[in-house]
Amino acid sequence: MSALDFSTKIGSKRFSNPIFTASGCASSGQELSQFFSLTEIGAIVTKSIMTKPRTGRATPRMAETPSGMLNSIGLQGPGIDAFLENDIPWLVANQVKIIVSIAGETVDEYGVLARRLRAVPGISAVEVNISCPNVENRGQVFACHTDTATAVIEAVRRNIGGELPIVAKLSPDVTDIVEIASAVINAGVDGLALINTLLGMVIDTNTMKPKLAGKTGGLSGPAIRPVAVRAIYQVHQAFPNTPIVGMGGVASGRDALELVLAGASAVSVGTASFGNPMAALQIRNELSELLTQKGFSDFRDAIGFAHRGV
Amino acid sequence: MSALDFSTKIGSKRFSNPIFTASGCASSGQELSQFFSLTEIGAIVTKSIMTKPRTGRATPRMAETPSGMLNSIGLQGPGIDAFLENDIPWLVANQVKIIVSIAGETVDEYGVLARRLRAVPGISAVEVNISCPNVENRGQVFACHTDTATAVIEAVRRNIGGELPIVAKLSPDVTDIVEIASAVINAGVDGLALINTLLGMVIDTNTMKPKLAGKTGGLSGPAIRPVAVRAIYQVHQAFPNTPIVGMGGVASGRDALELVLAGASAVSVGTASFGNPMAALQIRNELSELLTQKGFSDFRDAIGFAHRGV
Amino acid sequence: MITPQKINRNAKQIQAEVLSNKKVGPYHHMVFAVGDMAAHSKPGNFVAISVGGEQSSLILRRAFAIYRASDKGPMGGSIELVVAPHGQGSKWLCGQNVGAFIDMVGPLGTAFGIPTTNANTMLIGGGYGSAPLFALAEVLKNRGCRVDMVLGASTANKIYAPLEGKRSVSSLTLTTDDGSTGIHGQISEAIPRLIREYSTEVIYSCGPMGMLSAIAKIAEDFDIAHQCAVEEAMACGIGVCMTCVIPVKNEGGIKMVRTCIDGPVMDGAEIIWDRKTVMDAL
Amino acid sequence: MITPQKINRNAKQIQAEVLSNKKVGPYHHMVFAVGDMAAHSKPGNFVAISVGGEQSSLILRRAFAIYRASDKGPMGGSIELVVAPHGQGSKWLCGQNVGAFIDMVGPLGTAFGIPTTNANTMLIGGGYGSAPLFALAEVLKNRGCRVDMVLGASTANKIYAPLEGKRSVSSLTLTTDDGSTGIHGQISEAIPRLIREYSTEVIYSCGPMGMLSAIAKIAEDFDIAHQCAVEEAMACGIGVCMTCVIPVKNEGGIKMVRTCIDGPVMDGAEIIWDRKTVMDAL
Ligand SMILES: Cc1cc2nc3c(=O)[nH]c(=O)nc-3n(C[C@H](O)[C@H](O)[C@H](O)COP(=O)(O)OP(=O)(O)OC[C@H]3O[C@@H](n4cnc5c(N)ncnc54)[C@H](O)[C@@H]3O)c2cc1C
Ligand SMILES: Cc1cc2nc3c(=O)[nH]c(=O)nc-3n(C[C@H](O)[C@H](O)[C@H](O)COP(=O)(O)OP(=O)(O)OC[C@H]3O[C@@H](n4cnc5c(N)ncnc54)[C@H](O)[C@@H]3O)c2cc1C
Ligand SMILES: Cc1cc2nc3c(=O)[nH]c(=O)nc-3n(C[C@H](O)[C@H](O)[C@H](O)COP(=O)(O)O)c2cc1C
Ligand SMILES: Cc1cc2nc3c(=O)[nH]c(=O)nc-3n(C[C@H](O)[C@H](O)[C@H](O)COP(=O)(O)O)c2cc1C
Ligand code: FES
Ligand code: FES
Repeated sequence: MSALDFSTKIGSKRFSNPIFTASGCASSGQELSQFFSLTEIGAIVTKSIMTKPRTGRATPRMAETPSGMLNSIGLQGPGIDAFLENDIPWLVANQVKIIVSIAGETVDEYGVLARRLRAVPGISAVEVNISCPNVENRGQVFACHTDTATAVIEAVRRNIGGELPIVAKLSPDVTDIVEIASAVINAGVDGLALINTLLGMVIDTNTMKPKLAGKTGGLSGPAIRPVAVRAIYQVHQAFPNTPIVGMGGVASGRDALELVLAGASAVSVGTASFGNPMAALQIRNELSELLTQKGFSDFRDAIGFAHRGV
Repeated sequence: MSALDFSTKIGSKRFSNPIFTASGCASSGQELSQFFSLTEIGAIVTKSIMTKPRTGRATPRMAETPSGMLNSIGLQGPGIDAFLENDIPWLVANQVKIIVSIAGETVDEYGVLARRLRAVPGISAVEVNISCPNVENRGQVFACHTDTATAVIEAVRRNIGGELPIVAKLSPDVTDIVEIASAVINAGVDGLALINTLLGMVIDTNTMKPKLAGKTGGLSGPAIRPVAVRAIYQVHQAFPNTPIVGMGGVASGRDALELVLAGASAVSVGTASFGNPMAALQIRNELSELLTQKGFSDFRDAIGFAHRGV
Repeated sequence: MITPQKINRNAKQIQAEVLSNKKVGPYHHMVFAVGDMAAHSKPGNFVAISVGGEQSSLILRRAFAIYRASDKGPMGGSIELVVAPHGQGSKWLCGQNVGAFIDMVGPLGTAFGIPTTNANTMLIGGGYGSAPLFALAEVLKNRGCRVDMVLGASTANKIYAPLEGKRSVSSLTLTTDDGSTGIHGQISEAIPRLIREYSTEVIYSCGPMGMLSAIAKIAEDFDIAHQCAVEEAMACGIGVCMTCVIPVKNEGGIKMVRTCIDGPVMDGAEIIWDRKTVMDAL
Repeated sequence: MITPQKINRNAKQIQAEVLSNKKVGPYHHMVFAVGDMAAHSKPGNFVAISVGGEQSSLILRRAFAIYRASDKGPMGGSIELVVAPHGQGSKWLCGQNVGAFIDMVGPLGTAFGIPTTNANTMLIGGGYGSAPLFALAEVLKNRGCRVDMVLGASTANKIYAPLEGKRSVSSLTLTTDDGSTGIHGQISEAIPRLIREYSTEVIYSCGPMGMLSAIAKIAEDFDIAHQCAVEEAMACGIGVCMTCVIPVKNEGGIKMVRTCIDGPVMDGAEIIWDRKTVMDAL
C-alpha cells in the first residue's frame, strides 16, 4: 500500500480509506470489532437511528434469495438518547470514524435528530436515510419524490449547523434517480449514498404466504450490484463534483473497484459482512492492491474513471 | 396431471397451460423446438418486433452478473414484414400458440404494428412492450410515465380491432408500478406482463469501462425474482381481475408457483432457457406436479393465493 | 430481564477441515478440525458455516449447534455437528468429503447455564435438537446433577441418540409422533408425568419452536427453571443484522433480542411465545 | 452472403460423465462420455456446458470447441475438450473429477467446410484455438489435402500441440510472442511467408479475434479462402438470445448474425472486422 494515497473526502471530512460499513449491516460497530480493528476501515456507518426506541417488525425478518437477501427489520433500535449514551462513546473511545445514519417518520423527526447530533463530538458525517415511509403521507417513502426528499434535507440542514457533512441516502426504486439526486443536491447535501435496498418479496411456497412478517422487504447483496453501478454511474455523470458513497452487493475488492470506477468516492460494505465478518477489511486490502496494480498512486484518480474517454 | 385443470385465460383467449416463453428469450420459437415440442407449453411470446429491420447494438451485448445477466440487444429483428412472412407461418403450421410482442420508437409505430397484426390469423394475443425509449421525448421510456404508456395502448387499441387481447408489458424501473398499471388498464388492456428487465450496468475492471457496448443493459434472471414477485403482488392486489403474465428469474416449478401465488395467471420463462434449453417444459411439469401435490384441481384457484387470509 | 451482551468473545473465523462425515439415520454426523475453537466451545454454542462453495448463490451462513467439542486428539481440537440434509445449504454441507475445507465462524452465542448445586435436571431434545444435549449431560453429571433425557421426533429414525451419548444420563425416554418407538405422541405430552416422576428442578430444551413453547408452558405451570436453545433464521450469526430476534418481556412491554448473541440459549420464561401478543404489541 | 441457418439439428442436452481430466501445460485436457453426440460432432462444432453446480450463481453456459470426438471406445462415444482455467466457470470445470456428471448441450454451431478437391490448406491456431484444428487436419489429410499447421501463443507452454495431433500435418510451425519457442513474434507476422512457401489455397483459423482479423486481411491480400472459428460471448449457445452476434456484410450494409448458429465457423471475408465501420453503421 506504500505508494497509494488511499484517503478520500466527503464534504469537509477526510477518511483514511474509502471502505465503510453500510448502515444496518454493522449494528453499531462493536460486534465486528471482534474480527478486526474498526480503525482499519474508513468509517463505520451506524444503523439508522430514530428519536424513540423501536421494537421493529415481527419475524421472519429475512429471506435468502439468489445471490441476495430480503430484510424487513423495521428500523429496530434504541432511540437517539440511548444511542448517544451507549454506542457513540464506545466508538469515540476506540477512535473509530463515525457516520451516523438517521431515519424519521416525519420531516420534523429528521430535524429533531439533526439537532441532537450537532453538538456531539467525534462524528464525521450524518447519513440521512430518506428511504423511510412518511407517516404523514400514506406511508409514501420520502426518497421517492423530490418534494419530500427536499423537505427532509432542508430540515436536517437547518438543524445541524454548518459543520457536519450531510449525505442523503437514496432509494433505487424511482423512475429517475438523477432527478432525486438533483433535488437533494439543490437542498444542500454534501454527498449522496447510493443505493438503498430494492423493494422485493418472497413467497414461501410451503405456506403459500409472503415469507416475511412485513410481507415486502429490502433486497440487497450481489444480485443488486448492476443496479447500484448503474445508479452511481448515472448520478456521477450528472453531478461529477458530488461525492458518492456507493453500495450494493459489494463482496470483493473487484466489486468495490467497479463502484469506484462508476463514480463512488467511498464504498460501503453491507450484506457481505453477514456472509463474511472480515469482508470490509478484506475488501479494503483487495481494493488497495488492485489500484496499485493498475498504477494508481492516488485513490481519487480512480473515482469515476469509467466515464473518461469512453 | 390427470386431475389438474391446467388451462388459463388472458382476455378472451384460453391457453392449455400457463407456461409461456418470455419475449426475446426464445427468438421466434424454432430454435427451441429442437429440444421439445412447442405445443407442450402454453404459448410462445416472440421477440419484440418493430416496423423495420433492426441491426441492434454492437457487441458486447451481454454480461453475466451474480445469479443474473445484463443484455443490450437493441431490439435486433427482421421487421414486421419479414416476421409475418417467415416466422409466423412456421409457428402456425406447427400449431403453436403465439403471442406477438411489438415495440416502437414512437406512438405511431405501435399503431402501425397493431394494424399489421389485426388481420393475421393464428395469433392469440399481442404483447405491447412499452419499455422502449421514446425517440420523440429524449429517449424517455414509454413505460415510465402514465401519459406515454396510455398513449401507446390507445394507439394499439384503436388499430387492432376488437378481437385480440392486448397485454401491456411494464418496466419495474418506476416509482409506482401500480400507478402505471392503473393507467394502461384504464386505456383498455386485457392483461399485463410483469416485469421487464431492470436497468443495470457492469464495469469491466480490466478495461475500466462499461462492459456492454450500449453501456447500460437490462438485468434479468433469478437475481430479480424478488422484485418481480413484489410487482406482481402489488398489482394483483390493486387489480385482482386483470390477468398478469408474470416473469422475472423463474427457473423452476417452485419459482413459477411463487409468481402464481403472487397473482400471475401465466408465467413466462426467459433467461432460464439460456442456461437450460428444456427449462420451459421442465417448469411446466414441475408446476403441475406442485399444484397437484398441494391439492389444487384447478390452476386458476392458485392465482393470487398468497393474498387470501394473510 | 435478559441483559444484552456482546458477541461471544471467543468467536473466530477459520477454515476447518472435514475429518469425518458419516450418515446416521437421516442425519450426517460430521467432525471438523478447528484448533483452539474447540477449547472455547461450550454446550449450547453454535457455529456459522458458509455454504455452496465459491460460485455459490447462497450468500448467508448456516448455523449449526455444536454437538460436541474436544480440544485434544490426533488432529488437535475438533468439533462435531449433526446436520439434517434439509435444503440447499445443509445438503451441500452433507455432501462435503473428508479433506474439504469449510469456512466456519464460532463458537457463537450463549451456552447452557450450569446449576451451582446438584439439581435434578431434565434434558429435552426434538429431532437434531438433541445434538447439544449430550455434551451438556456430561457437564451436568460431572457437577453431580441427576440427568434425565427425553428425546422425541416424528418417527423413530429421526431421534438422534448415539450410544456413547447415553453414558451420562440417569434415564432416557423416547417419544415419537407415530409411535414407531418409545411413547406414542408429541414429546411435550409426556413431560408433565416425567417431571413428577423425576422431581425435575431444571429443564433444558432444544428443538423446534413449537416444542419449546409447549415446554415453556409446562415449566411455568410447575414453576421450574427452563433454559431453551431457540432457532430463529439468522443472516449473520454475529449480531450485526438484527434478523434473528425473538420477543422477550421488557418492563411490561416487549423487546426484540438477538438470538445469535443473547441466545440461542435463553430463559424460557422471558420469551413471549404467543404470536398474537407480539403482533398486538408491534 | 451467409444464409442464416437454424440450430445444429443434432444438438441434444445430456449429462456427460467426466472420463478423464489431465493438466497439459496451462490447459486441462478433458474427456467426456457423450454417447451419440460424438458421432454427430464435426470439427468446428462446440458444446455448451453448465458451470458451478446446483447452487451456482453462474447462470449461463460456457462454450468449448470440440477438440476431438470418437464414436467408439470402451465407454461409447466420447468427446475431448481443451480448457483454459481462466475465470470462475472454466476453473470450476477444470476442477471436476473423473466420475462427475456435467450438463452439456451439443454439438452446436457450424463446422469447417471441407474442400471438394485436394487443396493446399493452412491451419492456424492461437492458444487453445488449436484444439479443433487437429481433428480438422485428419479430415483434410484423408481427403488428400496438404495440411500445414501454424500454432502460436504468447509463450511456449501456451501452445497446445499434443504429439498425436501432429501425425496428420505436412508441416508444423510454431510462433511465440516472447520467442521462447519457434518463430519470435505474433503468429500473423509469419503467415505471408508461409503462404508463399506452401502455396496455400485455403486458410482455416481459430484463436483470439485480433489474430483472426489479421489473418482475414492477409487472406484478402492473397485472395485465398479463409474459414475462421470466431469466439463471441454467448449467453445461450442455441440461437435464442442474440448476444453472440458478429457483423457481416449485407447488401452494402451490415447485418448481425449469431455466431452460435451461423458460426462459430464463418467465412472470414464476410465478417466486418473493423469496429469503427460497425459503430458508424449502427
Ligand atoms: C442456532 C441454530 C442452530 C442450528 N442447529 C442445527 C443443527 O444442529 N443441525 C441442523 O441440521 N440444523 C441446524 N440449524 C438449522 C440450519 O441453520 C439451517 O437452517 C438448516 O440446515 C436449513 O438450511 P438449508 O440451507 O439446508 O435450507 P434452505 O431452505 O435452503 O435455507 C434456509 C434458509 O432459511 C433461513 N431460515 C429460515 N428459517 C430458519 C429457521 N427456522 N432456522 C434457521 N434458518 C432458517 C436460513 O438461514 C437460510 O437462509 C440451526 C439453526 C440455528 C439458528
Ligand atoms: C465458440 C466458443 C468456443 C470456445 N472454446 C473454448 C475452448 O476450447 N477452450 C476454452 O478454454 N475456452 C473456450 N471458449 C471460452 C469459454 O467459453 C469461456 O468464455 C472461458 O472459459 C471463460 O469463462 P469463465 O467462466 O472461466 O470466465 P468468466 O470471466 O468467469 O466468465 C466469462 C463470462 O463472460 C462471457 N464472455 C465474455 N467474453 C467472452 C468471450 N470473448 N468468449 C466467450 N465468453 C465470453 C462468458 O460467456 C461468461 O459469461 C470458447 C468460447 C466460444 C464462444
Ligand atoms: C439487514 C439490513 C439492514 C439494513 N438497515 C439499514 C438501515 O437501517 N438504514 C439504511 O439506510 N440502510 C439499511 N440497509 C441498507 C444497506 O445499508 C445498503 O444500502 C444495502 O443493503 C445495499 O448494500 P449491500 O448489498 O452491500 O447490503 C440495511 C440492509 C440490510 C441487509
Ligand atoms: C436477451 C434478452 C432479450 C430480451 N428481449 C426482450 C424483448 O425483445 N422484448 C421484451 O418485451 N422483453 C425482452 N426481454 C425481457 C424478458 O422478456 C423478461 O421480461 C425479462 O428477461 C425477465 O424475465 P427472466 O428473468 O425470466 O429473463 C429480454 C430479455 C433478455 C434476457
Ligand atoms: S443473525 Fe444477525 S444479528 Fe443475529
Ligand atoms: S448465444 Fe444466444 S443466440 Fe447465440
